[in-house]
Amino acid sequence: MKLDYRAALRDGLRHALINEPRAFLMGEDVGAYGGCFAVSLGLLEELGENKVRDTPLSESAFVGAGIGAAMGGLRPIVEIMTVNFSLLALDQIMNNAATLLHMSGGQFAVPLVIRMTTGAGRQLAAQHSHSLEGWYAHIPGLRIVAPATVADARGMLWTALADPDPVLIFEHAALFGITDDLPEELEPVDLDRAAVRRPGTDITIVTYGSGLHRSLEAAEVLPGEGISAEVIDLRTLRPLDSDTYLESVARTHRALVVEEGWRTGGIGAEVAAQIGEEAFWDLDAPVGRLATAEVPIPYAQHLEAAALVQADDVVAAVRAVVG
Amino acid sequence: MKLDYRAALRDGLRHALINEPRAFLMGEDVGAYGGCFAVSLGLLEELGENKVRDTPLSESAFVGAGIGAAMGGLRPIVEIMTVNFSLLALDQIMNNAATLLHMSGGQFAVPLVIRMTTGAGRQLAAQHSHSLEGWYAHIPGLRIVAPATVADARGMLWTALADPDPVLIFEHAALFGITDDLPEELEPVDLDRAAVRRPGTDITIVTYGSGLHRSLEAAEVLPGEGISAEVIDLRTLRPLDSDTYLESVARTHRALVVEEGWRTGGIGAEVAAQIGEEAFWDLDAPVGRLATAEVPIPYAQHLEAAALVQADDVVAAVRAVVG
Amino acid sequence: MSIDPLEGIDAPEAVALLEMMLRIRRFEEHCVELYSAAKIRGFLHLYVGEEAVAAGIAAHLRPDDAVVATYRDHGHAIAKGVGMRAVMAEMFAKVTGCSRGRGGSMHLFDAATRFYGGNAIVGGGLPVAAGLALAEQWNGTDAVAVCCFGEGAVAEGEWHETMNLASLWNLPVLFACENNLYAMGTALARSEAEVDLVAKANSYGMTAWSVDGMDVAAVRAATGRALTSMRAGGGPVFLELRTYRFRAHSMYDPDRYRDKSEIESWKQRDPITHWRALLEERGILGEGAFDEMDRAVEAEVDDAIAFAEESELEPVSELTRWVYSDGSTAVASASAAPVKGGAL
Amino acid sequence: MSIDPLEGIDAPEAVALLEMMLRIRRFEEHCVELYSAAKIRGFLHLYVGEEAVAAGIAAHLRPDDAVVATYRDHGHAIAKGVGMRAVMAEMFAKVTGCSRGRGGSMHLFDAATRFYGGNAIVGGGLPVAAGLALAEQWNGTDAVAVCCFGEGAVAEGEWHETMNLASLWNLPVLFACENNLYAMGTALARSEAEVDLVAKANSYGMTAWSVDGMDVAAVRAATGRALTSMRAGGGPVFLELRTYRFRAHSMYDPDRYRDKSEIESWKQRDPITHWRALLEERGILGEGAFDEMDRAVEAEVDDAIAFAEESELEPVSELTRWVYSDGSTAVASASAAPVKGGAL
Ligand SMILES: Cc1ncc(C[n+]2csc(CCOP(=O)(O)OP(=O)(O)O)c2C)c(N)n1
Ligand SMILES: Cc1ncc(C[n+]2csc(CCOP(=O)(O)OP(=O)(O)O)c2C)c(N)n1
Ligand SMILES: [Mg+2]
Ligand SMILES: [Mg+2]
Repeated sequence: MKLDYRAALRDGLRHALINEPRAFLMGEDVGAYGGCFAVSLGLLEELGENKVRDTPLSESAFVGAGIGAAMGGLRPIVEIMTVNFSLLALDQIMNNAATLLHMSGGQFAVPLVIRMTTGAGRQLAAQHSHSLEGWYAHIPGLRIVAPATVADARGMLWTALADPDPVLIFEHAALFGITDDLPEELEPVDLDRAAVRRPGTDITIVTYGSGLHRSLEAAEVLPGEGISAEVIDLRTLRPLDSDTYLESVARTHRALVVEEGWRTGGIGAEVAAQIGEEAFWDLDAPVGRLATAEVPIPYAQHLEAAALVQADDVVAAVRAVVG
Repeated sequence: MKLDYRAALRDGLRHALINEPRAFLMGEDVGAYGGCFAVSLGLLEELGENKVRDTPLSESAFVGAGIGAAMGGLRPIVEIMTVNFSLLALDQIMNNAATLLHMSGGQFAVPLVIRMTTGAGRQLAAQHSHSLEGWYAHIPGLRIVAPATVADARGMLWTALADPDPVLIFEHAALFGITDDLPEELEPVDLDRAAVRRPGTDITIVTYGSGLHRSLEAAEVLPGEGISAEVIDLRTLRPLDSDTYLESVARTHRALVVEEGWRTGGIGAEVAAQIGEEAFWDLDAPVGRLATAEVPIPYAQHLEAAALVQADDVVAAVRAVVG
Repeated sequence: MSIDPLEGIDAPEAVALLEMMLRIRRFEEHCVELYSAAKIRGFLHLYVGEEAVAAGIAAHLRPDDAVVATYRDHGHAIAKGVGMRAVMAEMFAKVTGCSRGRGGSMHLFDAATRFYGGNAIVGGGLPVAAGLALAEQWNGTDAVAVCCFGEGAVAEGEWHETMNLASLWNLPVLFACENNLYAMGTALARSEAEVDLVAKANSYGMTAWSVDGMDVAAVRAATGRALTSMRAGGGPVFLELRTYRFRAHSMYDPDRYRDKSEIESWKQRDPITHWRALLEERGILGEGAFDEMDRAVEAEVDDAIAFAEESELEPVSELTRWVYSDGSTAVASASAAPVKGGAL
Repeated sequence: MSIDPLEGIDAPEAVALLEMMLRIRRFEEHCVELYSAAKIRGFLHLYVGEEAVAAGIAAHLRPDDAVVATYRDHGHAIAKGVGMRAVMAEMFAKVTGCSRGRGGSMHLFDAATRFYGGNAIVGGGLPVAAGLALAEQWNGTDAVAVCCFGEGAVAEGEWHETMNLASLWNLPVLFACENNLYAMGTALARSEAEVDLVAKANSYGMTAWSVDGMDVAAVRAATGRALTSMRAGGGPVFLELRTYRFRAHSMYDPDRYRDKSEIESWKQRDPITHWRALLEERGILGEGAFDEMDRAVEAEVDDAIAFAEESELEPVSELTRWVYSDGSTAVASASAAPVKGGAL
């Protein structure tokens, strides 16, 4: 069946709420409003107040309550409208969700799923355009995933819900319109493996989320310049499936990391550093990095576009690496 | 005069409060208690309630109030007891302090200094042992500095206070005891340049904070194995003074980054990625990275010690890189 | 208690209040069209129906008072005196905009009028306003900081922390809570265990009143009372301004969560219609005067649109400028009021 | 109102309350020595003087009730039933400790007794407790969550958000606020504009009482009343427990901010001394009974210390275990109460 990213998210959410009796959704405007991106539209009416809970504007409290409810035996799915507001809940995420299992000597697991949208590209300006998933990947104890495809948008939640530990799902707000043909049956997604979205031989592009689409666009035109790019979608930013990209780099001898977050200390830095460490002798050229300009994202379209990675930038960066 | 790190911090703070009429200190227990690390001991009595302000336990509010006061013409020095609690103020730091100047089209600068202790090593367990300064270095708009020496502990604040933009100073809680002989006159510290703390020829160790001390210890014993290590103290984690370490690597052809933060996406990843990019053809070996084990820091001394980078680890890592 | 609504308001001011509300209304009506025409992008949150709040508060503000608002900030910016041209150009993302096109609708800034944004994080502006007030207190001025926010923000931890800090330190902040009954789709009673916001504010030892936010005279009077006290060192005041947004939360909002009849009944209380009727009834506004005013306002908006249209975009080469100060920072702290007070 | 302090407390329970307080007291007195001897490291926050709170609350708790505490958590852990051996071994950083030596004094955990820590971030445990209560509500049990925290936490945004959420959703959480007048060196009046904590709690529409936290019977009675209501679906209750810590905030604190005379006057109200005197006066505790009890308690502490001394450290090879679950997680959610309720 034909689904767009939003409908796929909704389908995955509905499936999870129905098939996991301990699961419920809570967050701001997930119920009466239908979700700020209409992902949960209709679910309150269908499933009731116990399964779909509107919360006050209290990010720290309802994320923390999710942690407690998870330890208490439920399987909360907490929605933070967007990553931008997750900063208000960071203490709960880092000091509790990510920490309690280890700190309690293995006694208390926190099977919590936190969903949020991420990313720029819609002229929402600095405070509403963060891409912090790569930054969150710094934190041990969390699993960080980022669906870039319609299939992943549908299937990742179910896998995440089965994870005994906290999983943060970063849904990209600029991908809601992409569509795909999916089987009727929901298929859980393997969260342990990166996906080779396009095979190639001359360079390995490591990316995720919106970067996947820019990279695939670039990979379409690169053959015109005689360059065959392999495009890898990380899917899970923590823990990183380094085997997949290292194996690829061993074949291509060149790599470029494409991300939407800021460059300094982003996930691109980590992947580039790893490739530099593990595949040093395989490399024929320095690993390239392409990231968002290190600025608060501006409102103006031309400035925002200039700040973000575009397909052209990927083409140019590939050229520079292969050059 | 002989000063320890704590006394140096106090001297720098006192100097700043006295010589910048617009400056004041605010934070939890900076006044009546004397500062949780006794850094501000005596300053309330000496300088009065207007200059030294105890705040309620409200990290977000008093950091945000510092932002407003800075925009209103003052020069607030906000103390967050430790980096661990700064997560509660992260929205204010990222969405306001780091963003307002750019987002207002250059109209409103935020000349705010935020001081906090960082680091592990005192058996305070997971929630009290974070080293997040490298992580904060991800954020455009902030300057991140980390005094590793007594001189820097004394002088950095004054330079930071003269900065028109927000500066976060990360003081290391395990360094309070180190001492040095300093001139009577306080000398401001150049925050734009990394410092070569020990010259060497065979490998460049890039580090900061507590890592500097572990690295210098290692560099003492390495000559015994015929290895001369150059040790660079970054001092400022954002913006990075890459010239200094790239110049060094061009001479030594080998590099190791030593940090106390977690490895994935840490400042070490950034430095290693940069060296891999900019000095690829200079490198005779992969850039090594040494960081804290990716675990919440445990209380038990032997486990904490195992999680943190020790001088021995530096020696072993240097050997591996030089190998 | 039936005080004359015009008590203390002379004719020119009465007219000015009407004009201010009308300017905000017409400005935003055009924004809707311009949004459909894709001249304005991003999020757009309209203030239509709530104009009496911004106009009533601004009536008592001085140029040296500071204002912090939310993403729903056109009304506050215009009422504080930010030029319509600069605001419209900002929505058009032009370099002549009040934030050089970097902020857009949600992030209007203006140093000249001490308008400190336009903050798109619910609750995010509250501590900033407290800090601005602290600076005034420290400097020994009688200027104040006004913080406008919605009732949804009351649930946020930052509201709580700031209310306490402001009260504890006796800071001259006016907490102007625009209670329009909904935070996006969430009705107050679905998000607050205690819906009496005045009682909540009182629990911080803070003076607080509930005010009819559809009545510009009531807002003006309450603000006047609050500011007089604040300027004399009486400490912060919390105003609950009971109002309603006639439009959806933002242009993205299908407005499924409100009854049409509820919306209609509030529209009967349109602050502009009522104030106009009163002024006409009292003969302050003569025959045809409103239409004339309206034409002038329309002309001002048209001029702003034309200005915005004609303006340039900021060159892309400037993208990374002002991530850090480069010495050119227009305002700010460097040139702020000379330092008074301080213990040394 | 002079109710007999022993109202509703039979002799064995009266003695048990004394014993519980004494166990906590003696345990901590030894901790001080062990800290000086460097057997215990890190931060150590003592509960000495506040024992009536934990003992009085615990008197009404069931094994299936959950407790969340702060860094000052020895008393709560012991009162909830965590074994002294496991607690002491934790302070010794041994693998036999209740957190395998990973948490230390500030982070005691015990799945068996539903003790959810030991949270060292002020306010950090509050939302977690609300979530634990939500799980009970969802599952349709009559178990509750108890959250103990200091009055300093009241200023934090997380307190505000959690109070509202718990009240709004009618969650069975007991907010046990230990008002010992100081947050580190900051006296309540220096951090709160409104120092009446009951009034603050009431502003969330929550039932709240102020209780003499030096009187174990008063704490027990108030808790009983609260839990009865909560178990019947009456929603959260806030208790202000007025108490005092006889010692400094932590072993690092030179205690410069309190008058010696203030400390002395509170010591006159030592909850153990008073309860003992009452029981002796009433003949519930006979001649020599206290000393006998004390000897037994000392023996228990000695045994715990010996156990801790003899225990092993966790092998370093286990350092990275349980950053993620490996299927061996002792408790938790998987084995929690079977799911009842839910809309489907
Ligand atoms: C911290 C945070 N959480 C969520 C949002 C998304 N959001 C934007 S406006 C809004 C509703 C706010 O309602 P209210 O405070 O009543 O103001 P109103 O829009 O009614 O003027 C929400 C939830 C946000 N911007 N910031
Ligand atoms: C968020 C946060 N800020 C600051 C601290 C440092 N700190 C630890 S205990 C404490 C005082 C807390 O006082 P209170 O809540 O009254 O509890 P008490 O120690 O009196 O039992 C402070 C400030 C912290 N642990 N967490
Ligand atoms: Mg509202
Ligand atoms: Mg206290």
